[in-house]
Amino acid sequence: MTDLLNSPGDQAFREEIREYVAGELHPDTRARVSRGAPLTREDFSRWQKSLHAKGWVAPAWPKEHGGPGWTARQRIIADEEMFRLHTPPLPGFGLKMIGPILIQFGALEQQQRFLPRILSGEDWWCQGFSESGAGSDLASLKTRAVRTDGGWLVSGSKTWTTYAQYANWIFCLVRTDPDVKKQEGISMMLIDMSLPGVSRRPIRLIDGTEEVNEIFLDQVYVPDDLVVGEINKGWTYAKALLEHERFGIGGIGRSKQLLARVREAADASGRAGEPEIANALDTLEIDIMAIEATTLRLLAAVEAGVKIGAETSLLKVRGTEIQQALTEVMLDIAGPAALAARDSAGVQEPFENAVYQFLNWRKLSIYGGSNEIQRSILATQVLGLK
Amino acid sequence: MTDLLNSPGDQAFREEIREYVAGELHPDTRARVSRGAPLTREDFSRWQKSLHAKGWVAPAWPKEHGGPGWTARQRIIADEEMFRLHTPPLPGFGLKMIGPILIQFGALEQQQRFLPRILSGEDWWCQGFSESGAGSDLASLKTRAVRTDGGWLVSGSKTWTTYAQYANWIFCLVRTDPDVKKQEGISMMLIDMSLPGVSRRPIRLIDGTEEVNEIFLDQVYVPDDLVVGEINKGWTYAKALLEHERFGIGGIGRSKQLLARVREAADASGRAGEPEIANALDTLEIDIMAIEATTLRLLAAVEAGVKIGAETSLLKVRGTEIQQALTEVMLDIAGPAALAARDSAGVQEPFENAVYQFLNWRKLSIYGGSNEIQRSILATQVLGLK
Amino acid sequence: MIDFKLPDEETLLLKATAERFIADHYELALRNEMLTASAGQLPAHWGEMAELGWLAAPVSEEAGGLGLTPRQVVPFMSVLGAGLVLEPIGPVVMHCAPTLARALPSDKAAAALAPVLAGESIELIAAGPANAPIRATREGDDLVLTGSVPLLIGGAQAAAFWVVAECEGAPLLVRVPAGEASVEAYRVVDGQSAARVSFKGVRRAAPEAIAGCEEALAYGNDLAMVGKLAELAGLIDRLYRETLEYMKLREQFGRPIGRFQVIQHRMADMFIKREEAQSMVFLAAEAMASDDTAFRSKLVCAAQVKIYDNARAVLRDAVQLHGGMGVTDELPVGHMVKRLLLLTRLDGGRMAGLRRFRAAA
Amino acid sequence: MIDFKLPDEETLLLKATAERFIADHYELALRNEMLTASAGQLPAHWGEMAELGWLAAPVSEEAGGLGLTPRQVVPFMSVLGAGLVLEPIGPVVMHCAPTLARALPSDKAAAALAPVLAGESIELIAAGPANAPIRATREGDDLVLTGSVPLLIGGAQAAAFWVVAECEGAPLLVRVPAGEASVEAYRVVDGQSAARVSFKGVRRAAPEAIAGCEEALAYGNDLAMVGKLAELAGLIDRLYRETLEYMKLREQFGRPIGRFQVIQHRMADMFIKREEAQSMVFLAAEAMASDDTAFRSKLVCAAQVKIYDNARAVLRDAVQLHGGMGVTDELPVGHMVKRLLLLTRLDGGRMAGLRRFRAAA
Repeated sequence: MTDLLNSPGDQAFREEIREYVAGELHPDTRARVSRGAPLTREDFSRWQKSLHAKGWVAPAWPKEHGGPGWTARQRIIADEEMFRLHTPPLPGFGLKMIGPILIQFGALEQQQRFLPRILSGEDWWCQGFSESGAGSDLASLKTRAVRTDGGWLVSGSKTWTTYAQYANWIFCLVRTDPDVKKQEGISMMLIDMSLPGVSRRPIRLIDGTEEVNEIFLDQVYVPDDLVVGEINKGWTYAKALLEHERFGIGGIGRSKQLLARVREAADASGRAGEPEIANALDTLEIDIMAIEATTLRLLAAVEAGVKIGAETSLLKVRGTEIQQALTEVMLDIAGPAALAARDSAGVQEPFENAVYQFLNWRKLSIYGGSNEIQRSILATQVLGLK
Repeated sequence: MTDLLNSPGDQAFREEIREYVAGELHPDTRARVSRGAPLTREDFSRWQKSLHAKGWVAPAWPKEHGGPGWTARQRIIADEEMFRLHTPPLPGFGLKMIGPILIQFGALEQQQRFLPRILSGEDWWCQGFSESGAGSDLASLKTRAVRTDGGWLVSGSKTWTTYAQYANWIFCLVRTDPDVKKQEGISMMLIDMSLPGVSRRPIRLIDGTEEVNEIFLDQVYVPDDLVVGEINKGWTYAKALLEHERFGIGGIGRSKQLLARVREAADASGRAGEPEIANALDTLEIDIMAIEATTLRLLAAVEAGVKIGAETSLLKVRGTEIQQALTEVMLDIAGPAALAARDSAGVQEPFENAVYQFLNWRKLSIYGGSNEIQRSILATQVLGLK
Repeated sequence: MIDFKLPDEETLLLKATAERFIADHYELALRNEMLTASAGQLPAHWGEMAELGWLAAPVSEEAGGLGLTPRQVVPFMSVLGAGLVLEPIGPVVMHCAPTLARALPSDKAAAALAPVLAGESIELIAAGPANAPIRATREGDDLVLTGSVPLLIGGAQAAAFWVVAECEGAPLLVRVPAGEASVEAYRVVDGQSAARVSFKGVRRAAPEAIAGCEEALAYGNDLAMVGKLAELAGLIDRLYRETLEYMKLREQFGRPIGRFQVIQHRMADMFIKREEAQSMVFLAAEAMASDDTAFRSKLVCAAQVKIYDNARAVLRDAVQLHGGMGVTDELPVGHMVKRLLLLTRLDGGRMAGLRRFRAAA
Repeated sequence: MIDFKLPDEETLLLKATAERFIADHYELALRNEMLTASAGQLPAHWGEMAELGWLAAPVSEEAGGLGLTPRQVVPFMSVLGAGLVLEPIGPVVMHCAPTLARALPSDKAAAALAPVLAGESIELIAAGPANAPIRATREGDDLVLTGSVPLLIGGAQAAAFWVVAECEGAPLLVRVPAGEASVEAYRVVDGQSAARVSFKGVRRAAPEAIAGCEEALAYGNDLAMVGKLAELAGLIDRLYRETLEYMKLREQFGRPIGRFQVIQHRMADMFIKREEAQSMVFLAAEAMASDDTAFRSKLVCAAQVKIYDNARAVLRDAVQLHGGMGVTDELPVGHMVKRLLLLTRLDGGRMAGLRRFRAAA
């Protein structure tokens, strides 16, 4: 689809990215990404190495911590090009979550110890926020840390922990004071997953993959130097996280790549000209433009010093609605051609992952603050309805 | 569209109706109804006379009070045929509201005094429930009745009073006890609109018509024999009203007539074959079938002794959604041809009332319990979510 | 004539046996076990289904069946669909058997159907896609069949196929033993066994072919659709009920989430969609009794469009309202969703239904 | 190049004068008074608009205008649209004047536009519907114009029409004084004055016609669309703000209705639609600066589709959430709704926009 950012400078920057990616991206990885197939750990780590070598692995980090020093506009372009070129989207638990938290709130020793290993991929982080009893009501979490000599003993369980099977570290929200208002007794801790007391149960998802897990913590010892910032301030840090890279939550690059893939499938199956298909795809292309234009407009306002807060929730809502709609149009195009089980003798290209992507991406409107939560945030924090 | 009720008996009944209507309906009235134009008082009263002469004016009334003794199935067919033949839908304030209330709860003298005049059209009733401060929260009404010798003095105001300009009687909900729970201090009274203290202000609607009014009551005297049923039981009677003719609230006959009109317009303008128009109209035809089938299914359950309660709210929700969607498709078909002001030199047939009907019918999802209220009723009373 | 009388005793009995069957055999863990079998293996409970008389349900008594009406079979099929059965009950009971019972004179039908209704031989209607029908050409006294069916539920388990073949502009129905076709077995997304079935110059004696079967094929296709819609209506109903239950149990922010107004309205909409689906599947079943084939087809297509639409919407909301649990394989909701996806996409979907609706005068 | 810088000082100044103008002249009661005038009467405040320099805003300086960019004019047009002005400001300022400024060499443009920009002569582009264009045929040295424009906003108030006529496969632009056309005045639903304008064999000297004006016409059409989208974005914004205000004030069941979760989410959606509309109108205005006409047209059409869709949705919810008050003529919401209806339906609507979007490579 049309590039909105197409000044000569933009074009040169795109060219630079294309050139590097062309020389680095492994063809197997490229093929899996382009077909919407599940990715392997190798796909991610190989690609992280390439990006790290070039200094591009953490687009939004400050330069002094290893970021590339790109402008917001460049970050948008880079995201778009990376998706367009079918590079694998690196999991954000280290690069977009705990990394930025440590940069903002971590102790100097924590930064020095962990940040380089996040950039290099040496450490793989996972996130221990959700609990099975809490869901959208994150602050009612029950995992408890009890004071012990020089540290804490943590017990409880976490769930929806994506890629925990690959991770060696987990950052957790735990309750350190049960006697105060629920948001005020929470701390953030860094836990080595090889410690005794840490165990894992994979959760089989609706699409047949096992990318998420339950994590059990049984009297796991966390020394004081692995607590992030101050005790009982964990909720503040978690909230700050939601604001980090908040302009990226529209997933514009991802949506554009998916749109391109659906258009290719429509062409390949000879159905691109059917009015219902054509209208749906054109409308979704325009929907993507609208959130891209909104992202750019909000960014311009921020750069001009206007304070933008929870408005970005709209990017999450619309972005995920668009992506889910695209996976559904893909199924409309496929018809029965998408119905064979993955990897079975019945699969038909280019629809071999269509059902599974449709199923897997139902999560987009659930995790990271469900779309219902996002609408409530907009209504109360932006519109002042309370 | 397809008649679902088409047994030989059904067909004979349809024929009987067609024959009578053909001989009675005034061509001017027919023309106005068929074009969606506003109707005059004369249109209504002339047609009421015809129906009354035949004994068909109150399909749902018991035979002993003047109803035709039709089955539920016949009432559905009659409604459908009447709409199809472009008869004017008679306002229901007498025939479908206060009439049935008096039959169920009124004193014998009230029945003898008022029912025949409702059937004949000699009395024109309007409804005094809504107040400008109350809206959907009907029970918080403020019009007060104060006890006086042999009756009550009523003061306050009512709004959204449809066709009050034609009416000589109004039935009102008024507060007779301000000191109890709000639903428990309300009574229903019958008020002669020619009395001193009753005055009226027309409200100009968005479509330019003045079919609704504000009614002001200033110390209006209501003798005890014009109170319906018991004092302070008005809320119960009003609620019973909502259950009367509840299977008619889907407005199936009305929707079918409108669909036919929109299809004719699509044909006339040569746009019936455009996929977007054709898909929208076929989908709406199926939507109408679905609420018709649901109406029949619920009716069959009632006849078999199953208790059906607030489920019928779904007919109101879907029926009004369909009717509003149809007025919008009409505008899509019309394009600029619908934009001239009513009765101006620019009007183009068959779209001369399209914008006004679209605007006027926005009310369908607001009045009689807004669709938001209906969904809450379903959720709490049928689904048990509370 | 359309009439919405409440279900009679036979209907309720049949439905009750289906409920018992599901309770006995289709607990989620047992079902997951069945999924590990190879796609070509015979269906686990076929014999029991035959014994229960199910395979004969909507076949006329003259042809050896029970002579139940479509209307009587709908609640039964709804239970099996919502119960996620893996046996090819729809393709055999709602499609193949009733089609043959109409296409053949009753004595011949009874003979042909006997092993099918007894559960000894799984036989299926095999028709190519609309844009690539199977062709029959005459060579001497033989017919030569060429073409394929990319996705046939139960195809890997069938003993014979009744091929719908186009010959000189008209359809023929030709029985081909499975051994003479090329059958590539695989599972579909909801775990059912299926196959790509190809006919590469299969030869049959011409007199064996059944001609003049258009009406029977049309009736069978409509009935098969009613069966599928019954399954979907059952799935919609169960998704609605399980989601409602979850909304009452699951607590967030200190109260059951079903107390939040947004959830209440979403559930009200799901209830409406469930009611509409129930109404439309009965309407379609009633229409099957009509002699007016255009009327029948119009109502079946209307039900198809409405139920497909409602199924998709209910799928989205059932998963969303279940939150994280909705995207796992650990609750029935995830499995129901996959079957629902399959059933709404085995044919041309809502658009194909809408076009046929338009065409039925 | 697309850039979303915040509005500059000129933009804000122009917008502020528009706000003052609306506050002074367009209080609802004053506006209702204006509606009682006959449709052919000259617009009430045209002279003042000219004095404020508005008529010259987006015309190049060489052609006698202020040379403001589309981007600078958008907020101004939004204020006038939301303010429900009855003067034909869009057709003159955003369509006719900038089209002429491009179609004519700048000295001629300056001469032709002088009376228009001074407010002395209301002149409009008059193009027939796509399927019934106005035709020009040559007769000797004359052109003979035949055809009509069924709905031309401001048509009853114009002193001259710049007719877009098809002649031998290419468009010509021909000025026709209003006296030579047949003008049937009427009001449209939102109260604006309009006319059916017909040309029944109108004769003009051939050399007067402007040929080679395709590019200017395309630019003018796109700019007129941007003007209309600016009005719509303004209307959406004001409907959103008034509805939000009402949700905070109006009480039901003992609390402001804005505290009900269902209302909150509906308002969140209205906010999203308003933000998208703001973004898209700026995107379209920015695209007007591009030399790549396909790019420009694609973005303008995208904005059209999105803003039309959002306008319709906002209309529905703004009325619904206002309840009974939403369907009266007593609050601004009812009047805004009618203007919004008009603006989204003057052309082929979303479908026409989508088709042009598709066609723009």
